[in-house]
Amino acid sequence: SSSSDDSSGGESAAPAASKLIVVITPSPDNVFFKAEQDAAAAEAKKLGYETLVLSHDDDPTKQSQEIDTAISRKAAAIILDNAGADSSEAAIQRAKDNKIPTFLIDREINKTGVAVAQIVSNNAQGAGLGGQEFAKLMGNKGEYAELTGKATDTNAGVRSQGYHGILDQYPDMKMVAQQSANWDQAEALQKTQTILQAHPAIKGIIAGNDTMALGAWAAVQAAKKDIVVVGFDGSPDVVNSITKGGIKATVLQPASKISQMAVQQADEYIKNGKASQPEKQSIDCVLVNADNAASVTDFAVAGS
Amino acid sequence: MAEKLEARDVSKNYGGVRALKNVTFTAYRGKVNVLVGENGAGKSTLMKILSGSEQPTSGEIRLDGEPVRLGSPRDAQALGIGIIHQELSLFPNLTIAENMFAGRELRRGGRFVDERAQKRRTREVLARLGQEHLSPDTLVGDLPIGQQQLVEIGRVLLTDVSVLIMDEPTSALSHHEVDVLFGVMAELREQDVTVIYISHKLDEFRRIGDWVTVFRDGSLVAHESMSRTDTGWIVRQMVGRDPDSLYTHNSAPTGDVLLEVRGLTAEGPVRPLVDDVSLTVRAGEVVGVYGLMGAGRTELVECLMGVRKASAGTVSIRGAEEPKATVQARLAAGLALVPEDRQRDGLVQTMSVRDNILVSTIGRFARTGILRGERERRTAAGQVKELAIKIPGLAAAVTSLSGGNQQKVVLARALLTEPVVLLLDEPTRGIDVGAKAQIAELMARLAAEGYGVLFISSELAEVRAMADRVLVMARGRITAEFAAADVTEEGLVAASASERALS
Amino acid sequence: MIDTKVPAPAPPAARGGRHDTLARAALLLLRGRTLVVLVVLVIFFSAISSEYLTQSNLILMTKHVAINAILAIGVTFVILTGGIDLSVGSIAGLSSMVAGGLLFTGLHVPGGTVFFSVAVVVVIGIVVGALVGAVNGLLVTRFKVAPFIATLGMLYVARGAAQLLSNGGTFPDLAGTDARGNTGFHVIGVDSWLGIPVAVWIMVVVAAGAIVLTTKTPFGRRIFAVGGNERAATLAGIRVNRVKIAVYVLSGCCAALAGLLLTSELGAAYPDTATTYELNAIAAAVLGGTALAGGRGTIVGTVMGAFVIGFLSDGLVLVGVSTFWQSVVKGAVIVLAVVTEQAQQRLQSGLAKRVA
Amino acid sequence: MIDTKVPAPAPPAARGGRHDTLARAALLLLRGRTLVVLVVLVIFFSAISSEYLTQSNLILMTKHVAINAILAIGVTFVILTGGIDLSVGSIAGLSSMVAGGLLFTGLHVPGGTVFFSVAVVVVIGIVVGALVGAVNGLLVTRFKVAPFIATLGMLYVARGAAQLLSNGGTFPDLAGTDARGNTGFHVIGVDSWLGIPVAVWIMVVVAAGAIVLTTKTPFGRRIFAVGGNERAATLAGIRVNRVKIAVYVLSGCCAALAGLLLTSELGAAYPDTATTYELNAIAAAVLGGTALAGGRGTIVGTVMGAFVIGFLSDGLVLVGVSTFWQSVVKGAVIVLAVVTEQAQQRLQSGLAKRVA
Ligand SMILES: Nc1ncnc2c1ncn2[C@@H]1O[C@H](COP(=O)(O)OP(=O)(O)OP(=O)(O)O)[C@@H](O)[C@H]1O
Ligand SMILES: Nc1ncnc2c1ncn2[C@@H]1O[C@H](COP(=O)(O)OP(=O)(O)OP(=O)(O)O)[C@@H](O)[C@H]1O
Ligand SMILES: [Mg+2]
Ligand SMILES: [Mg+2]
Repeated sequence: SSSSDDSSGGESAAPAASKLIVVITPSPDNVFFKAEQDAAAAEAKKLGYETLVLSHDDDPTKQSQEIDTAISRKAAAIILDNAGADSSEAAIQRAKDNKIPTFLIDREINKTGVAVAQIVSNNAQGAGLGGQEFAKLMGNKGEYAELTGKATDTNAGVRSQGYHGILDQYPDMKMVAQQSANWDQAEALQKTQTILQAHPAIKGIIAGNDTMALGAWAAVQAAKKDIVVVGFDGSPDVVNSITKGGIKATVLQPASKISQMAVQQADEYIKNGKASQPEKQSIDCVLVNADNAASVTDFAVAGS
Repeated sequence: MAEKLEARDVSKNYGGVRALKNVTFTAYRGKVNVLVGENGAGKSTLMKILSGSEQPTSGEIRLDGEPVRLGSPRDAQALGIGIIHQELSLFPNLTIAENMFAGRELRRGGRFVDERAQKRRTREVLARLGQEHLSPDTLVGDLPIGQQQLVEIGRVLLTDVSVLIMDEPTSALSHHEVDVLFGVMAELREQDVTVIYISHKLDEFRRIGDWVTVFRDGSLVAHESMSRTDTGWIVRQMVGRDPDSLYTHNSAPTGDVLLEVRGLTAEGPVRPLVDDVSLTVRAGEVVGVYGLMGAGRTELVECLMGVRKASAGTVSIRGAEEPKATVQARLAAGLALVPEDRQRDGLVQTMSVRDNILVSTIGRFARTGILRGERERRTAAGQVKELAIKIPGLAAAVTSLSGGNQQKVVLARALLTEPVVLLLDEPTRGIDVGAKAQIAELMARLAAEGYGVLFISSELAEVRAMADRVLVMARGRITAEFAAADVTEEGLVAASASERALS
Repeated sequence: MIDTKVPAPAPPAARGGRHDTLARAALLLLRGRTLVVLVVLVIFFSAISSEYLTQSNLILMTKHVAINAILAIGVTFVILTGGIDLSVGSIAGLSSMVAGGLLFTGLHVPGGTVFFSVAVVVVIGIVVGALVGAVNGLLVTRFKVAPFIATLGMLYVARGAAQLLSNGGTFPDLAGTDARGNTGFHVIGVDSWLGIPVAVWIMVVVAAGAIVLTTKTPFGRRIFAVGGNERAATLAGIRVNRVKIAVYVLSGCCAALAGLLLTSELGAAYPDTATTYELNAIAAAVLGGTALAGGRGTIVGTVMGAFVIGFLSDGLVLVGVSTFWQSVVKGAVIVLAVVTEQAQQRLQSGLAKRVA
Repeated sequence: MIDTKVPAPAPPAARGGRHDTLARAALLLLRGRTLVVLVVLVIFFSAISSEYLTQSNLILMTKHVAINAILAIGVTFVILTGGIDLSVGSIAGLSSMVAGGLLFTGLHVPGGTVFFSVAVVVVIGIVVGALVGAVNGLLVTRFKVAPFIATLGMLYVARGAAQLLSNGGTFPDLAGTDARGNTGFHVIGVDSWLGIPVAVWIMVVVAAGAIVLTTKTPFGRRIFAVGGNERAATLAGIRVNRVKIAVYVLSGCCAALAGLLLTSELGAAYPDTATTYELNAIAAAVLGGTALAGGRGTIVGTVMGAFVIGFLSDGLVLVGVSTFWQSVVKGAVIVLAVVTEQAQQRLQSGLAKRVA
């Protein structure tokens, strides 16, 4: 794309004095982000960098303050899983103004030319896969419910749209309830239980991420019902559940791979002063179901 | 004679309680109008109505002959009616100067508080009340209750009032301060200010009052020029019987030493609050502790009770030393304290009369851990009857009682702990003559039953009448000791101003 | 914060009257305070959705209420003494993670890994809650830290500890194995007895115990005395510090129990369990008439408050209200319920006057 | 909750003494209370990281402090009257969204869309905060709802309203255009003046105003009077309800201002702005010596408290402490700071005695 030019442009970045890479992600109490952090930190160490690993807890303000910290520590690069597509821009721009390149992972922002790279799993494509599998598992018909993520999170919207891009094509599939469970397991459990009260004929539940899928599955089990549950992320717990025949499918995002790519590209940028790849890089997601669950470890499908 | 402020046919109901029944009361211009009556007679209620903080259920108020509406304290203030409330209404977190001008600050440049002027005028008022040594910057919460009362008085003196209501302003004042206050009242009378004055201290108000009005049970029973009355008449109107046996004097033979205090000392910010105090109380003995405000008597009993830390000294009860000095240990050893400030230290305002009476001894009413309601009720009812506490019911909120009855509730609680020595800090403060007599009788009875009683009082007449032996305290030390027979007013006054400890 | 908003209860009727049976009945109804709000909610939602007033939904909603009710009962003890406990959500999270860790990975000791039976794990979980509560109590009494601050600090510390236990991870499977002798954790959160979820039974037992404790024991009286006037309580010979430590311990135990129920129901322990639940618990207590200044309140009221909040949240989900509106409506109902209660109390004391 | 923990300051020294210059100096130092904690923090972190005590980092940290300090100043007004305001985070979010919406999408009126200049938008944002504060105040005074509950309800309502304004979305670009005449929003949150961020200047102005208001004006005295003894304040003719409404309005204004600064700094408005910031604001006030029972506290103390919290958080981030440990350390420091203060105060009154 055109945008990679102005970020790599004339500024012949003097070999950065600092060997510090700052990794900022949402809270690692979600395994997905933990995997992301760990992979990035490991890769950076391998390439000879110091690391500072921070978490913004999905608060753009905290993220902005952490980017300030990266600036004041004169970081060589920032690897960022951002806290909001629109509310992160200013902070990333500030880093850029201070000659610190930012490499986005997992979530995009709505503007190009600010970050050096935006390496994201293709949520729309992944949600399409998830939707397709869900429809298949439901036999293309019946009532279902959707648990969406935190309404203020872009990925919640993208995934929901991806699901509906597929599911709305089936006239016999009817969404009878849609609730946000804010990515939270306990909230997903209680809301699913209530939804099942209101709509006892539900045959499937599709969730915006794996923690909510786990919560929904606990509710389904407690209700002793035969309901298809599909999640998104490919977290070990859900993969494990799939191998046991619990949750039926999830969509794996190659978290570790994305982190590694970002660090490698940062390394090249630091050394050469320009981006080696186009800014927008989209990594396809992989569907995980009973067929391939056994070969999934730590957010990667063996052999893919 | 000009009628200044009138209440016409005023009634006031609190829920089911009829605090005032069709009262018509008149205060005359430029006179000191004294109001007396038993606890709960409705005096404070009428004053609250006249100062706008309560609304009458029916009736009308007239000022200078014109009907007025007193919807709030602000309305009353705007009409020149000021009041000193019975229960102190100060701000413990503010300084004396800030308290004096709270709500009507002096301004500089229209917008800012003129602190300098406030402090200057505060000093003037304090001097007028004989408290020139007090700094206007002292936090009111750090003052003893007597000086707080003076601040409260000073606050009203600062306003331009034509009617000044004083609801028991002297209850915490020493003799000397009362004299100063009376001087101030005389000045006000000169300036044509109408004073309404409530007090339970018969000998005191007779000196200053022009008119006396007697309340009983929510009704006005008598209204007379002071010169045409005598103490006997007033007491007869109040309690409906003859006043001859007001104070029962103890006549029990004394027995073993029950309480022995040696060298008790408690440190204070400037000098020791309690300074090397030694004393004994024997079975069957009523010991009075007299002194001026700030003499450290409250601190003494607080140390005895274990509420305050003593830095030196021993306390023995029934011959056994009690070294732990916690409230529990002292209670168990046989001491019980009825505190001076019942609102702050005595009552649990959120609880009922019954629960307040039983709170110290609640553990006794449980069998296998569960309380037995019937026994609780019976015990509480027994105490209410024994001390003749006037209550609407055992489950009534304790805050709905009149001051004197609240005091009896705290006393009832202390008695239930079956003390050996009862410590009473100003037990008659704010209590009507009838109740005072009862408390005197009670102290005598307890002594006769073999208890020891140590009571604090600032009223000369009272110590003289009720104590077998009087200790005088000044500056934290015991400065004199008198047997009942030897007590003279001059002796007490001289000792309470003394610098020297009794050796 | 001083809260003197809750007016003193009107003095009980002293003398009986004649033609006021009606007033008397109305009075009884109004004494039920929060109950009225609850009834209005139920009527409202069942008018909108036929599923609301079904037996199975009532049971389910009651089960959801159970967690918050147990938390709120614990918090009520603390509030009655004039304190506050902001750390209950974090304590629930911590004990959840302790129990989850013991069930899933066991306890590493020199020479191997020990697994405890479910009963022991539950006891350990509750003891953890009690210990954290004891620390709160010590901070408040011995170190004289304001309860708000002490428990706010603990909110962060306990949550951080919960996260550190698993380094942020989830203990995904708490079913246990026969070989380890630690199966059966699902009993408390998932199973039913006589058609009623075990969690509801537990709530009933906790509430009954708390009612007896507050109204029928000397300890209960002392709680009220400490909350009503601490100085007077001290002078009356009550060991104020002990009472305070005890209420924080009770609150910690209740929080831990709630955390365990939640964990059992989920079948997994994650460190964010019960985040921000403290606000709902305090709201339930205050809705139920507990004064934040201390000294006034009832366990029955608190449980009613928890029912109002729970039945409202579930009702909004059931009828499909959007998340944003849920937030608005929940806030408005909490305030309205209290406003209504004020009006009721005024009406009530008016009636009491007539009856008296 | 009644908080009688903060001991009354020792009576002022009456007479001067001789050999106690040292004690006097120590006393002065201790009067600075929270300052000591702050100094310890700074020494500690600068020993670990050479970046900590650089001019640029200090400026940066102070800018981060500004937001919380402004929120905390507002909350301090409320706490001084004996109330509490849990809704400040939500108010910040709401005014952020209102301002964001006005800048990004404008106001739809019949016949088109109106855009306001940045100054007008900022004023509207603050007015929104004032209005929400007024509602809090009315609930507390006219409807006699306990402040904790009234503002807890508002926490939910205002947050829900903020989300509804954009249906959960973010207003992404607040730069404005020349054509619309609404450029320049970045000035308050991004720009600097004389090398100091504008946000810090704003904090200084707000703090100075608040100090004058609390210590030099009749209104300030009345705030303390109401918090010290509400009944006495009423009897003294103070219009207690007016004072209370005013402090909630002030708190709402401060919250709105903080929200606007945040939004300007981010260059985007999102409905979750400032979620849970209320806890930090209250913690700052209490760390700074404000008593939750009301009547005692200073603005300077509150600002110091905000510095402690901010310098601590930023320090932990700077030296790279893991998220989970950050939580633990933050909680522990909040509690420790208060415990230390207790110890200081005891020491202080001991010294005061010697000096006197
Ligand atoms: N707020 C209230 N609620 C209910 N009853 C009240 C209330 N205030 C006063 N009463 C009742 O009104 C009656 C009159 O009380 P009041 O305080 O006027 O007596 P008083 O003459 O001032 O007594 P004291 O000499 O003890 O001060 C008492 O029976 C008291 O119990
Ligand atoms: N006029 C005063 N000047 C200086 N200090 C005072 C004065 N009055 C009281 N104090 C302080 O208060 C202490 C004790 O006061 P307190 O009023 O409790 O004593 P008391 O003997 O119990 O008097 P009361 O008659 O009020 O019960 C004094 O030792 C002193 O420190
Ligand atoms: Mg009276
Ligand atoms: Mg005294």
